[in-house]
Amino acid sequence: MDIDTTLAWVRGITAAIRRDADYLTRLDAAIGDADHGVNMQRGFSVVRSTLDGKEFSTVGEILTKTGTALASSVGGAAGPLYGMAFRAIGRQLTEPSATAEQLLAALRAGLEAVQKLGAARPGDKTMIDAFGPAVEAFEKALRGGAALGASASAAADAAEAGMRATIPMIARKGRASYLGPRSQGHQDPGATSTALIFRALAEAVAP
Amino acid sequence: MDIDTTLAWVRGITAAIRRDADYLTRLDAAIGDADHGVNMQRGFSVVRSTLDGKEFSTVGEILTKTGTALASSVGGAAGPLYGMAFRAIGRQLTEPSATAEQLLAALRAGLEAVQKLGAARPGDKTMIDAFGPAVEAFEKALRGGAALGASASAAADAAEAGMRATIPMIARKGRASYLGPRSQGHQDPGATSTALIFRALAEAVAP
Amino acid sequence: MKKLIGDVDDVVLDTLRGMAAAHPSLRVDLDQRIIVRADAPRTGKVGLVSGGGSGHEPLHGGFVGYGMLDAACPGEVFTSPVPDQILAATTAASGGAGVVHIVKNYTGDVLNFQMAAELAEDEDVEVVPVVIDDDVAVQDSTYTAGRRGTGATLFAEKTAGALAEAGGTLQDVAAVVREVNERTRSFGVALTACTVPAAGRPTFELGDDEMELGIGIHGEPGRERTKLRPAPEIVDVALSAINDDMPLSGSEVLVMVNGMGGTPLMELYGAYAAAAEWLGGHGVTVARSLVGNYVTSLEMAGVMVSVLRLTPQLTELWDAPVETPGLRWGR
Amino acid sequence: MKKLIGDVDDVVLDTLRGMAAAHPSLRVDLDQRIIVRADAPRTGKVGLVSGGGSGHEPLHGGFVGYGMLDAACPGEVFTSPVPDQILAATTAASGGAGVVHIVKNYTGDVLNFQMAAELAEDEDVEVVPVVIDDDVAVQDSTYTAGRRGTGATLFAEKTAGALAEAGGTLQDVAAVVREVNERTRSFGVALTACTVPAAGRPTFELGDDEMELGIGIHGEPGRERTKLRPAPEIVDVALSAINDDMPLSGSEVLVMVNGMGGTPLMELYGAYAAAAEWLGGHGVTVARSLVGNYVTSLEMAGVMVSVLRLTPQLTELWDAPVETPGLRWGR
Ligand SMILES: Nc1ncnc2c1ncn2[C@@H]1O[C@H](COP(=O)(O)OP(=O)(O)O)[C@@H](O)[C@H]1O
Ligand SMILES: Nc1ncnc2c1ncn2[C@@H]1O[C@H](COP(=O)(O)OP(=O)(O)O)[C@@H](O)[C@H]1O
Ligand SMILES: [Mg+2]
Ligand SMILES: [Mg+2]
Ligand SMILES: [Mg+2]
Ligand SMILES: [Mg+2]
Repeated sequence: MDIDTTLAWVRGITAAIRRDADYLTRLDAAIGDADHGVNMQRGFSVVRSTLDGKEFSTVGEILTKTGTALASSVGGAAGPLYGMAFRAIGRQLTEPSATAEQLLAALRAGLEAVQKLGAARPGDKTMIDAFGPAVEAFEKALRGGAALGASASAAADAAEAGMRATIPMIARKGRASYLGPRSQGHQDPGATSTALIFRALAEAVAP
Repeated sequence: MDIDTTLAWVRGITAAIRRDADYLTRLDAAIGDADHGVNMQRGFSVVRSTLDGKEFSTVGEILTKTGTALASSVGGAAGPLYGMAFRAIGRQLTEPSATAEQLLAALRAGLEAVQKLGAARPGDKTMIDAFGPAVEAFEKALRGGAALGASASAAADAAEAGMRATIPMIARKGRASYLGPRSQGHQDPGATSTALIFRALAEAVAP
Repeated sequence: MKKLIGDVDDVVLDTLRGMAAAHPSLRVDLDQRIIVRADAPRTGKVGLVSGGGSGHEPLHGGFVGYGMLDAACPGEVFTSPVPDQILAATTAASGGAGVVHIVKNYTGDVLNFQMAAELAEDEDVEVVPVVIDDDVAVQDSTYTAGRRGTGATLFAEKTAGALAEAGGTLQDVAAVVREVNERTRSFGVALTACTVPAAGRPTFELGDDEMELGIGIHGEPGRERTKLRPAPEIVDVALSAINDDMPLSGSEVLVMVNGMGGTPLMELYGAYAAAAEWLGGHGVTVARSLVGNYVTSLEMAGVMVSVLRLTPQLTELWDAPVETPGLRWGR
Repeated sequence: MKKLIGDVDDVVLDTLRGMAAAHPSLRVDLDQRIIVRADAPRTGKVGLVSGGGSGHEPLHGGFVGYGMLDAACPGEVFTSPVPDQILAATTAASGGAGVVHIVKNYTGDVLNFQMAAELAEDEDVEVVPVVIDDDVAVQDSTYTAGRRGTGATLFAEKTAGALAEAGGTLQDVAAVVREVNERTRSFGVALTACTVPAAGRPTFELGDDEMELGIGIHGEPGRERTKLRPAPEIVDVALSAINDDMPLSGSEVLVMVNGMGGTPLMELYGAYAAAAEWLGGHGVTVARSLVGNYVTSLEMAGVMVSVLRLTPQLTELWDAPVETPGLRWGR
């Protein structure tokens, strides 16, 4: 993964979020406060203007700046969580390009940052439930001999499966937790945006 | 018209207002503030408890008390107008029974009280537009040799015609006047309650 | 109808019970249905009384207290009070120096206050009624009921209340009410209708993309229905109507951006921003302002803009201390 | 969506512009999106900062001023502010004696304030964050996000603000916030949903005869949906839930009957009457009360009841003078 691919990833997320902002907001309306799509769209439009026209010498620089921009513009729960995740990912990738192995370690660091900050556990119906399976699947594919493209594609599939798996869960973190059992039957908005992020990665690194 | 007929008249109005309260309020919602039926119903229920179980020695006493009760309980524009009208009517009828001629004079005094207080003129889309024609028709029938029952019946017919004639009028008095030309096409609630009052009179004095 | 109420016939009574429980500085008479300053009547002080239909809270009961009204008489929802009730408020407010009635120009209010004034004269209380008619949305003509009384009522209650508190005479206090009325214009807009509890359904129907221009405060329809517009355009309509009737350029003004009850404060501040910009752009100096829900129409969404061309005396009276549930500063 | 707004993306900015224009006693920074006392920072005074999503007006910006907050940082509608913004408010409020952050317990608020506190430490501003979580509608457990912060926020801002104004130390001011939070319980009910401007549609759908029990202040659905009930029953549900969690009998309390934004004052007083009766019947002395729209959810119709078990010190701090756009007495 080089600088161009990384920029393509971030652009891909930006486009996907813009396309699905309304959907994310509607998911959040059902079990939250109807702002997740609006928040993410605002955040990624700040990311775009932060990155636009800049030159970068490492992959990590792009992702750290993305994280900083998200943290300072998204607000809500998702802002610090995604902000810290991208910053953690970026901090691992200190060269102009990254290997699949390095990317895996970075993604794992991102997941850990979310878990450290948000204290959510698998099954709590949060972005963790897409993020975790995605990292697992990425690792499994890589260990199984897959290339970067196929590993990222496996991660995206797993993120989407994890996202759908949030539907029957009872939320125990974030705003949806206030609904208790009434949160069942609804897909978690944060897990959904996480799935978009992994799908954009798979598309950016596709051979 | 004796004391029993007079009590029957007031009871008849009370019943008619209760039956049509919602209709009056709906008419008032269209061009006013949606309270005419509620106001009139409250007023006549106070009238009833004021009159209930009392003995009366003159027809006028009943109607004066009715007016006082209305003035002190209806509120809005209709309260003072109907209050003063019934008081004016009552003040004319100082005996245990009233002739058709005496009743005509009393109704005319009632009409004048409304006109004096409210300063509305015929065609302004108010209760005057039912009250005026009713008094005219009563007089015309009486002069033409009709008995009390037939005269009151003519008055009720005229009040209803006058009530319907308010539909195309542009209101120039009361709350409906704020609507200007938009008040056209709606029947005036006060004219409608006046028509109920005259119909109740016709029924009470029917032979 | 979705309302936080108990028995629909007792809404006014329940409001009064709540005010009685919440405000020890007020004396609330549940039988007479009047709200009186606990220290009224004050010998030698001109009494200030206002009232009208309920549903405009905090007007009028919320404006009873030091530096404002001595007594208020709330009628049924959107229905003027009855003469006996107005008389009771007048007597409670009377300290021997006469009582000013602040009456909004609606047929019902005018007639009932008129009857009450006659009853008060019988009891040797001198009453000077002043009618408020500041609403430019209504054509003023001798052949109509004339303009409605809206936002100027609050301005009059505050300034005249300050003068009465300072020992003003009956004629002077009444003169301030008249002056404020002459120098104030208001214009209101509704985004939704409201529902009188006893009626149970909205007073008018508005499409999802419609609004009413030139509404009063009784849930009656306005003078024109238009497509919903952005706040700055709505404010422009209101201020232009006011300015056409009473040119504002060069004046120092008090501006109220008043919510009709169902519009959140957030939106009212946005509307105020537009109003301040409009006025600045038209050579008007905003010396004082008030943003919030003060003269309402139940849960109606919408806004009313009121502008008072100040004089030094009126500014001073406006700034004087006031201590009521609905308006308080300086003590 | 029927709102009195201009560009949907600028609603928060327009609100801030309106507040700036209306309140010369405040300094509003439109770039940083913070609202600061004009006289801040005051050397040696503990700074008091709060913030959260917009849409709860007058909370928090309307509570900036003498005797209450030094600065507020409003996020987008229902979205917590971002760390840079909270940092800017913290710096503006810092007079060298440290700053207390009053943080409502929502994941977003807690995380963003936490990041801001770290940034502030980097700039040598000592920050003590206190989290408010008074909402008994939410199950409190280490396995959940815990209780939400609602009405206690206002109580904490007022009392801690009074102590800071009187020269209280950083630890003492923070301790009052904690004490108020521990002694307060709240429970809210919605009769209608509300619409986040950027979302354009209501946050939930409620039938004409339904209501939501146990709502928060972010337009999120409550814990249970029931048939619409009369106000006294709604108040009973709220006070019973509070009383179950924090027995009230024998206490002196401060009660707030708070409108969610779309419920008229008239109805709130009716609800307060029911609350006062309930409390009296359960051996609780209502020493202080507040009835009105203070901690809102845009135009949501509904009510939140908050009860604070007073101590003599808290009563004194509550009574101390305050001069903010949203709460004012004593000066
Ligand atoms: N403690 C947490 N750990 C991980 N993810 C969380 C946590 N709390 C919330 N989230 C995620 O954040 C999403 C909501 O984000 P958003 O709507 O932008 O913020 P807010 O809830 O503050 O309005 C949820 O759908 C969930 O996936
Ligand atoms: N000046 C007037 N003269 C005669 N009748 C009037 C006048 N003003 C109003 N009315 C009558 O009163 C009726 C409205 O009564 P009501 O709804 O009870 O009072 P309000 O208008 O104060 O709500 C109108 O329909 C009209 O017939
Ligand atoms: Mg959300
Ligand atoms: Mg009416
Ligand atoms: Mg009326
Ligand atoms: Mg949010």
